[in-house]
Order: sequence, then C-alpha cells, then structure tokens
Amino acid sequence: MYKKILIANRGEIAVRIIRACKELEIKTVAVFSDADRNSLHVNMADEAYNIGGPLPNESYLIGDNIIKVAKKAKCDGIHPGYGFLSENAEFAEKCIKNKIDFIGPSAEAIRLMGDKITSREIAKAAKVPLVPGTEGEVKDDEAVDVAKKIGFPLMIKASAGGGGKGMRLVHQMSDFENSLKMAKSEAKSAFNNDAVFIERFIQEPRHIEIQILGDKKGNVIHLFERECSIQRRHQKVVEEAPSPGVSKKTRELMGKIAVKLAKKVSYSGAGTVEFIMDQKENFYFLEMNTRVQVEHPITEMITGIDIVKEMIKVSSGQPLSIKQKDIGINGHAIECRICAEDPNNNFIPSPGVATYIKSPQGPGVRDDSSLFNGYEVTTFYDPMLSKLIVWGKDRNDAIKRMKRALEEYIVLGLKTNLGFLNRLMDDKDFISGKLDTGFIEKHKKLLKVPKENLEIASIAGAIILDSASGEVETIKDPRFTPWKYIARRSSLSRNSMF
Amino acid sequence: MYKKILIANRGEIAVRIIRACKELEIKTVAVFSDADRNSLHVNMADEAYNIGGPLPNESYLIGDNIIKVAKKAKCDGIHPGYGFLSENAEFAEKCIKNKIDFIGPSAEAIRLMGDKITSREIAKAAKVPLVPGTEGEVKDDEAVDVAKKIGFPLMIKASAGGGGKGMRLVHQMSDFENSLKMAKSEAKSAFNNDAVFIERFIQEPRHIEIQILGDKKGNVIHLFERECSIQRRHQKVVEEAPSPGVSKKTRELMGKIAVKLAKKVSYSGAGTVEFIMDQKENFYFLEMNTRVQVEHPITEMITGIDIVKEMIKVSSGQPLSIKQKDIGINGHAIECRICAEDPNNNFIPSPGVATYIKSPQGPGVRDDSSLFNGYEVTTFYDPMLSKLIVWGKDRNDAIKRMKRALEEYIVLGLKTNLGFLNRLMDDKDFISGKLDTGFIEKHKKLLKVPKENLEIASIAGAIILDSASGEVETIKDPRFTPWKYIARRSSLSRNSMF
Amino acid sequence: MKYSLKIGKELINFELFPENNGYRIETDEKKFKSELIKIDSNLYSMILNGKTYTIALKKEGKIIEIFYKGETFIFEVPSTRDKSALENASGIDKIVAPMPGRVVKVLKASGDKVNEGEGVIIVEAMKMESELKSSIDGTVTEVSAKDGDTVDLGAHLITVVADDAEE
Amino acid sequence: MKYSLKIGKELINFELFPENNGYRIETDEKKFKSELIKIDSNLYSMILNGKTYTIALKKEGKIIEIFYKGETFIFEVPSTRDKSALENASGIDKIVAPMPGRVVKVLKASGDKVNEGEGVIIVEAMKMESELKSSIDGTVTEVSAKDGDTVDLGAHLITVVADDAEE
Repeated sequence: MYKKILIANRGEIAVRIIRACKELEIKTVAVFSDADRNSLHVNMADEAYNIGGPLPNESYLIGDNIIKVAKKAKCDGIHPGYGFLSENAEFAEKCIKNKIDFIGPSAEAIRLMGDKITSREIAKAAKVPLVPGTEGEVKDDEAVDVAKKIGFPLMIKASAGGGGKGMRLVHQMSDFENSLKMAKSEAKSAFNNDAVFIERFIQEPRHIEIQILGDKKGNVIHLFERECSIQRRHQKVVEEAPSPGVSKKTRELMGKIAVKLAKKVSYSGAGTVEFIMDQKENFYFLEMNTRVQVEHPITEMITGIDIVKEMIKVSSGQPLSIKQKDIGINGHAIECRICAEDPNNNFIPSPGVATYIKSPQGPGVRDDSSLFNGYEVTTFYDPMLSKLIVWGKDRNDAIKRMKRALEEYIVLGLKTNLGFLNRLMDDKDFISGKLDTGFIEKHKKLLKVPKENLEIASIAGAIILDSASGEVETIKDPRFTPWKYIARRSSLSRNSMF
Repeated sequence: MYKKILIANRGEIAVRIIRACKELEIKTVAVFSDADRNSLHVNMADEAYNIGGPLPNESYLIGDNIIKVAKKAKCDGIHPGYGFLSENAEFAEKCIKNKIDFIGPSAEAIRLMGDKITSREIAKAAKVPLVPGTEGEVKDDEAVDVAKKIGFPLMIKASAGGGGKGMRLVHQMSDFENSLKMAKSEAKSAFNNDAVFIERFIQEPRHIEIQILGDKKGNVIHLFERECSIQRRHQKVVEEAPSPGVSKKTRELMGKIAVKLAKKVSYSGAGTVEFIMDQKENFYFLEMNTRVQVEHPITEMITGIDIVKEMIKVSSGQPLSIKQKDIGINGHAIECRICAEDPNNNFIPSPGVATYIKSPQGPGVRDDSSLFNGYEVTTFYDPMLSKLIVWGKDRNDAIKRMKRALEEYIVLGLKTNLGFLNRLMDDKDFISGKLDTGFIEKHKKLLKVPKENLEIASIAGAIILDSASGEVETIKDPRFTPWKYIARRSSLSRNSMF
Repeated sequence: MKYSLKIGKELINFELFPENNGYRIETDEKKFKSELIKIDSNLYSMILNGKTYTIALKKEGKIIEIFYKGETFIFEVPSTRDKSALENASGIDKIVAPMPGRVVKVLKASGDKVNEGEGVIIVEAMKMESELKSSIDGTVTEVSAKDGDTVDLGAHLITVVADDAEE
Repeated sequence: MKYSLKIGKELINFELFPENNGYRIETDEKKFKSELIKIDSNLYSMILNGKTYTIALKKEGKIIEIFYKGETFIFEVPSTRDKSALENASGIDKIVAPMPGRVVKVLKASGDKVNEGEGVIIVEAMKMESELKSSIDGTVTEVSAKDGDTVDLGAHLITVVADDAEE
C-alpha cells in the first residue's frame, strides 16, 4: 500500500481523496495555486505546496511541476481526481516513468477511451450498442448522403468536443448544411480541430451511466447505474442511483456490456461507461470516462463500497475486495450539485464570497463540500460549492430527505441553485421519475422564486432596517447566568401561551 | 398519519425528531425554556412556544403546560424524546386523555418496565436470565444472609436509582454492613426512597443492549445489539453496533429474549432491553428503557431502518414496515458522544460558550448535533454537544473513519472530550475489541494530552502574539481579483518548490 | 416608523410598531406579529405569527442581503431621490456586467431599436458565453463597452430607453 | 522579538524572526519555519516545516485560547511580575471553582495540613458532585467559601501553601 499520495487537484474532490487516504492511514500532499492557499484541501492534507498562478494552466495543469513536488515530498502515488490531468495519458505515462504510480487506469486505456471516435470503434468491436451514425469524421462531400441515411432529427458533434461546444441539433434537411458549417467552425475555434461526426438524435433521452471498477489482475465489476438526466447547459445537476427508469433486466444487460467494454482495454481503477437511453429503455453507448466521477458518492451510498479507497487499493496492486455476486442495491441515493449560479439568469455562474455557511446534518445526509465562511468563488475554477448527497430506503424517502437537507442549507453571499433544487424536490414530474435531459427546459416554472419567500425575506429586512447597527436583539442578552437567575426568577412573557 | 407533532424536548434529540417529521411531511411544534430561545430546535420547527423558566421543572417537566400548547397548536401527537417526560406514565396517560397521541409505548408498559423491581419480576416470569440477587427490596434483618448466599463481589443498588446514585460495590463481608448503610442513606437523599436490592457483581462486564420495535398489532422485532461498554461516571461515551464481543449465536438468543420480554407487556414503539454480559458471553437482564435511546443512530446505520420514523408510524397505528427475517446487519457503526467536559478532571462538565464550530463531513459521517457558533452550554441541561456517528464496511474501517471525523471536528471555547476520543480510536485494546465498563479507568493514559499537541498550539500562540490585533495575515489579501491579476501576473514564492 | 425597501425595480413599503419584545409589521396588504433573534454572526431566527423561520443576513451600508429558503434577496435602502425616480423611470434598462468577464460582441449600437428579449451584448466568463437581453422595447441610448473589453462585475454596458420614457 | 506564554504553571519562551512571508521560530530546544493564514473568523491554517495544521483560536486581552486536535489550550500572556512570581511560587495551590456551582462541603479549615491529592472541598454543579484536591503537600492558609455558597466560575475557594514556599 502507498505511504504518501499527492493529490493533483483542488476543491471538494481533493478533500474527498484526502479523507479516503486518512482512513487508509496514507499521508497526503496537497498542491495549491496562489488563489487556493486558504482552501480546505490545503488545510486537511499533511503537507501542502504552492505550484503557481491561479489559472489552471499556470498550476494544476503543469504535470511536470506536480511530479517534481511528488518526488521531493517522496510520494509513491499521485491521485488526479477529475478534470485537470485526470484523463491526460501523457501525464499518466510521466508519473510511471518517474516511478510514481498514477492512481487510475493505464495510459493506454486513457488514450483508447479518451478519443470519442476510437472509443466508438472499440465499443463497436465489443458489440456495444451505438447510436446510429457515422463511425468517424464525416467528410463534407458525403455529409448530406450520410444525414439522409441516419434520418432526422440528428446531431452534429465535434470529435474532440465536450461541454456542448461544436454541437448542433438538426431537425430537417433544409437546415443541415448551414448547421454543419457552424458546428465545424465552433469546433475549430474551441479545440483547434474541425472534425465532426453525425448521429441520430434520441428524443427525450435519459443519461444513464454504469460505474465500473477494475483491478490489475484482470477483474472488472460494475456497481449498477446512475441516472444523470437533470442537466442544465449540458452539465449534470441532480444524479440518482438506481435510475427510476431502468428495469432489472436492462440494468443487468447494461452492467454486463460495460464490464465487457472495460475488459477490452484491460481497464483498472474506477471508470464510467455513459449511455443515452430512450423512454423505452433502448440504450446506446456515449463515451467512457476514465476517472472517478463527480457523482460517485451516490453509488457508494447504495452499494456500501468506497470507490475512492478501492481505486487506491487496486492501483497499489491489490485485487478488488468484492465480487460481482456480492454486490446488491441497498435503498436509493440522490446527489444535488450546489453551485454558485443564477437559475433565473440561465444558470450563469455567480462568483463572489460566501459570507456565512451552514451545512445540513442528521440521518442519511452527506455533504461533500469545500465551503467555509469566507470561501471565494473565483472565475478561475468551477462554480460547484458542494455535493449534497442523501440516502433513503426508497426513492420517495430519499426525495423527502433531500428536501429536508436542502432546507437546512444556508449559503449567504452568493447566488446559488438551492432554491431551484428545493422546488425540484416538490415537483410531481420529478417525483414520478419520468426524467429526460430536457427536464429543466420543460419545467421553467421551477426557476421562479415564490412570492411568499420574498415576503418573508422583506419582513426580516424591514426589522433589520429598524435597527441602526444591523444587529437586532429583541432580547438584550439571550444567555443566562444560571446562578444569578435562580436568585431572581423572573417571568418572561415572550411568545408565551400562559 | 399525524398532521402536527409537538416535540416535548430540546437539544439534539428534538432536532432529530423534527428532521424525521419533515421527512414524513408532518408539521412540528417546538417548545422552549427561556434559556433556549436561540436553540436549533426552535429554529427548525414550524412553530415554537415558550413554556417557562430555564430549570427543567419550570418548563420541560411541566406536562400540563406542554399539553396545553399541544392543544392550542392543534397537535395530534407528542413525541417526548428521551429524558424529561419520556418515561413518565402519568404524562402518557394525560396525553391520551386529551386526545393527543403519546408517541411511545402505553402508559401501562412504561409503568411496568419503569420500576426496576417490577421489571425484574416480569423478566423472571418470561424466563429472561437475571443476575443472581434479591428479587426485591432487601430488608435490613435478612441482608447479611442474602449477601452470603449471593457471594462476593456483590453490588448494592437503589430500587429507584439511576446514574450511579445509591450504588455500592462490596468485595468482602467485613465491608458489607457499612456499605449497605451508606447506599440506603444516599438513595434516601437522592430519590426519597431508601429501598435497595443486592446482586452478584459481574467482573469485567460489558454493557450490551438490544433495540426493539413493536407496533400496536402485537408485532415486535429486534434490531440486534449495541455495545455501550465505554463509560465514564456510569454514563455511555462510545457505543457501537454490532458488538465485537457478541457471537452470532448469542446475538440471536439475546434478540429472541428481548422480543419475548417486550411482548409480555404488549410493547409498542421503540425500546431497549439492557443486558450485562461477562467476557464469556453469559448475559443477564439489567433493565428496559421504554423510549428512544441516545445511541439509536448506530442501529439505524447498520440496519437502514429509521427508528424515529418507525416510532411515529407505529404510534399512528401503522403496522411495522419490516419483518424480522428481512433485517440484516450491514457493516459497522460507532457513535461518540461529544461532551463539554474535562477528561483531565474526572470528566467534570465544562459549561461555557462555543465560539467557533466546524463539523466533520464526507463519506459515512453523521453528526447529530445542536451546536452552532455562539451555542452556550449551561448548567441547566446535559453537557452533550453532539453525537458523532460513522459507518464503515467493518469495525476497523469504522474506527479509522471515526478517527478521521474526530480530527475534523473543531469546538473552540469549551473543554471537550474530543482529544480523548481521538486517542481512544488509536488505542490497541480498543481496536482489539476487548471492552468492559472499566475500560477508561484502566486506560488513564488516554486522558493525557500529548506534548506535541501543546507544542503546535503554543507556536500558533506565539505567532498570534506577534500580531497586535490578533488577526494575522501573512499574505495581506489571500483573495485575487482575477481580471486584474491576469494583467499583472506576479510570481509569489511562498512555500513554492520552484 | 415607516420604511421602504427596494428589490430590483420594486419598492416595498412597511410600517413597524414595536410591541412586547417584537414588532407588529403592516404592509399595504397584510399585518404580521414578529420577533427576530440573532443566533450567530449572520444567522437569525424569526418568529412570525407563531411560525418560525431561519434567515441569514448581512447589512452593508444601504444593501441588505437576505438568504431565505435557498434564495438570496438583495434589498436596497432607497434614497428619497430613488423613490421618485423609481416611480417614473421604469422605462429604462441599464444593462451591467453580471460577473467579471470579457465582452465577446456588442450586438447593438447607439440609436438602434430593440425589442423586449432581444440580445444586445455577448459576454464570456468562466468558459461560458451569455447573451444579455433588453428587458423592454426601446432604443439604445448609450454603449460603454467594445468587443474584447474585460469588464468588472456591475460595469455599465448598454442602456436601453423605452420610447415613451423620460430620462 | 522574544515572547513568553503561560499555560497552567508553565512558562514557554520563544523568539520570532519574520522571514519571507512567514516566521522562523526558535524555542529553547527547536527551530520551526512557519506561516499562519486566517481562513475564517477564528480558523487558521498553519504550515510548519512543510506540514499543515488546522487551528482555531481566540485572543481576548491577555488570554489566548487555542483549539488543536481535539484539545483546548488556554495561554496567558504573562506580565513581568508573573514571570518572576512563576519562578518562585510553584509551592502555592490556589483552588478555584472549576465551574459555576454550589459548595457542598468545605473539608479543610485554615491551618490544616494537607497532603498532595487530598480533597479539600466538595462542589456540585450539573447534578454532579466533585471533590477538589490539593496538588501539593502543605498547609491551608485561606478559605473563601462556606457550605452552601453558590460560586461563579473561577471564584477562589481555598489556598494551600507548601511548607517550604515563600508567599
């Protein structure tokens, strides 16, 4: 087992990995940019080193510097988290060359599954169902014919893409050529690569993904699915496991297919095979993420398996600690990503300083957060503040618990999606479980702040106005000095019924 | 199901019950003493009413006033929590008379099991094993003969007792008569009742208890055992489930016996049958607690059953939602009671104001707390600040997680047992699982603060001294204005390796 | 005492009467009996007509920021001039930068007619482009930014005036 | 700069040298390279010889309260008189109330001889009785409480002076 691991990341995922290491009695080394000196991950690690400027390409993306720190601090492993260098095959190779384990799959597996076109080819070879479409870059001269063959609606996507850039939905032939041109130009400017491919557009699609875990002995297991259909700006907001739309039969089939695909590239560590599924449970391979995922905790909650610890153990050479047949689904878990963003303004990120924070607690609630009073959301990094996860004995129980936990959450100083998430948990369509990736678009009423909330807030505002200092205390000192009290027992009539 | 429940309690258990009600979509009414206006339970409930002075017998113990509030606020149930009125049969009766459900067992069951001597008689009739001893009050003239028959060491205990008052351990005949006199006089002054009984003293005893749940249809199930042997001042500090000292066979037997006993009094709601067990797994009935217990969360963690919700449901007339055969043990859970007390001074309570609080978070951690910045521990109530509960896939996993969580806990302003608990999690005897109620006495070294900790603290103190204001910022402004930053990229060398 | 609070373009009026240990509050439509207790640096417990509410708030100068049930409300204490201005000037939309960022493209020039909901400028921040829209039908009267500018939070970008508004 | 801190009866001496963005700290035995950053109202992050520590602290007048790893340390800034007094007066045990409570029984009277570890007074608070003990062999020189008194935190109860100590 490792003695000391460097965490090449920041924010909640760095904190998550540090917690796993502490529980495995492994020492941790944090790295931080100039903007992150006062972050939680720096505080919680055993050691911490500055690695440069606040922009990612000045610090968290400079693999060579991170490896230098790891060597100097005598680390025997580097955990990349998600984002940054986590799916960088070259970095994985360099770690190994420097005799430091890259805690993740082999560089080869990252390379093969990282490219959308290559991974599609591997999936095809493994007989994984694919969305009908071109099998590689579509050439300009064949594009129209291909589009006709696939049929409408169809989607044009950038080969090197991600996050919605270089994507175009086309409903009819007459829009096709113009959309193709725009997608290519967007792809060119975003990724310096104008290759695009075309595929069938699935109506009311659900985003379903299978968590897999592999070891270096060739064992691969799956930990069932997650449903991540509640999205905005093509990014996940709410995830749950298991999916309310996946039957036992489909679950087993998807799991088997995901394991088969992972074995094709001798996958080790944690990974996710993403599928798009229609409302009749037809599913098609989307892509594979060769790293730990933001939403991994919901799978941990329903299986009892600590995915991050398991990643570390298998990377150090240990076999998987569990077998497929021993894994079952226990209850239901939901994750909400609490983000500094404005739901009333197209979920635009809302940087600023969190003045005051209060986290939910109590049964079945897990808050994976990097928040503290004074935490600043900068434009350098993702505006995610926290992952709020709940477990319930069934989906309904989990939804009610999430609502309770969201109501306990206080974040003063930033605009967040807390209110929106709060109302989502009360929405009858969400409760019914009929989800698709267009859910938020179709439920714009959830973005509206109820008038009662404004009323309550403005009354509090009015009372504060009445106090010059802004510090209202209608009882001058709500604390009692008990021994004095007993002597002068006085009867206070505040809100009393007697 | 209930529409609105009054919670006749305060602190973390009131908060726990409010959370359960919210998740069941039941409205909640809090009551508070003059000392508790700014407490968490007042904030979290839907309504809150002042019921009198800070001393329990001025507020939380006045059942009639509480029933008045419940009627005025149109509550259909009252949850008593633990302590205060929870085991008061008369109060339970009054609730029912006022057509408000008492959420707990029948007044009859409380009365029968509440008295130690009666409950012993019922246990005897149910063939529950009892510690050899007198079956009722021992008369002065027969005491010496009885003591000889039972044998030494033996224990003299107050019939009406609790919390160690009126208890005496006697090792030899020559001490017996004097000890008897002292126990009786202590019992007289503490409970106004000098009745005592005598029983065999179990060497290196473990405190093992079985959680049971019953409904109003006559069904009773058990949720396995909890080990509560780590005690100070005869009060529990650390509890775990399952017990590392109970075999599968003993577990089943204890469970069966507890269910049998509960059925004898037509028990409904949550209850606990407490046993004393020697190191060879011989166990004897101690008493039954006819209420929800402080340590109920560890059972919730390993069974997935929400005990408080279940109590509310069965009280409203629903049958138990689970059957005995469907309940299994999943992993291991530990609870630490974080208390405002001084381990270096015989765990003496340490009142004061908690200036600054930071709670642990992350996987497998549950913090049932009533803390907030500014929370005051008064001498009116129990000094328990929080129940920190962790779940792990096995006992070792749970211990490491508890250690990690304890390290994350920050409570500034009060003396607490956090440091002691921290060291306990590292103790090889604790880790080995060989526990008994004398554990802390035998491990006094765990009370000692390590010299390194003082060193670290004093260095921080020295740096703060150098700053007149007490506000040290070696970087003047750790926050960046990103857009300015990009223009004037400067290289900071703080703790940098390059 | 009478008080007003401004939120967005709306003005809310109250009258407060101290009563027992709390207040009676009257708005144009409703009456409330209220008590507000400070619990922590920014945390308050409010009891309103018997019901309890947890609220976090920060008061800085004329700005009161209130967090309630997942939402942040930013109130402003209106000046006397504000009050009269507010009543007349609802026909002016001053569009400002919603966060620090870069101007990608200014879509309208001074004198251009715009419709309600029409985009007037595109800004980029945190790797995302956003089109800012006019909230009224009117004419662009002022443009303070050009393509490629980096702008701070709240920086004025474009003003649209309704054709029937008086500035 | 040279500094001292008093904890209990112990005096700790340091020398601080500002260095880069932090300090070099020297005690009688060790040297440290340190940096302390404020994160929250009372929360600090310390990097000491490369290792990180999370510390909460409060400074009020001459009292510095520090929370580290589950333990609360209360330091006092010693006055010059304190420093000399501390060196000589280790033979005096001034017993004070460890919390607000009630005196159950005063066990010793002025002039009584007591041994180290011997109980001198019983106080009750939070439903628990505690016997306070002398930490030295000596003679009771002063008794400020009587049975049944209610006492505040820190109130003087009894003083024991070692037979060879100079007061």
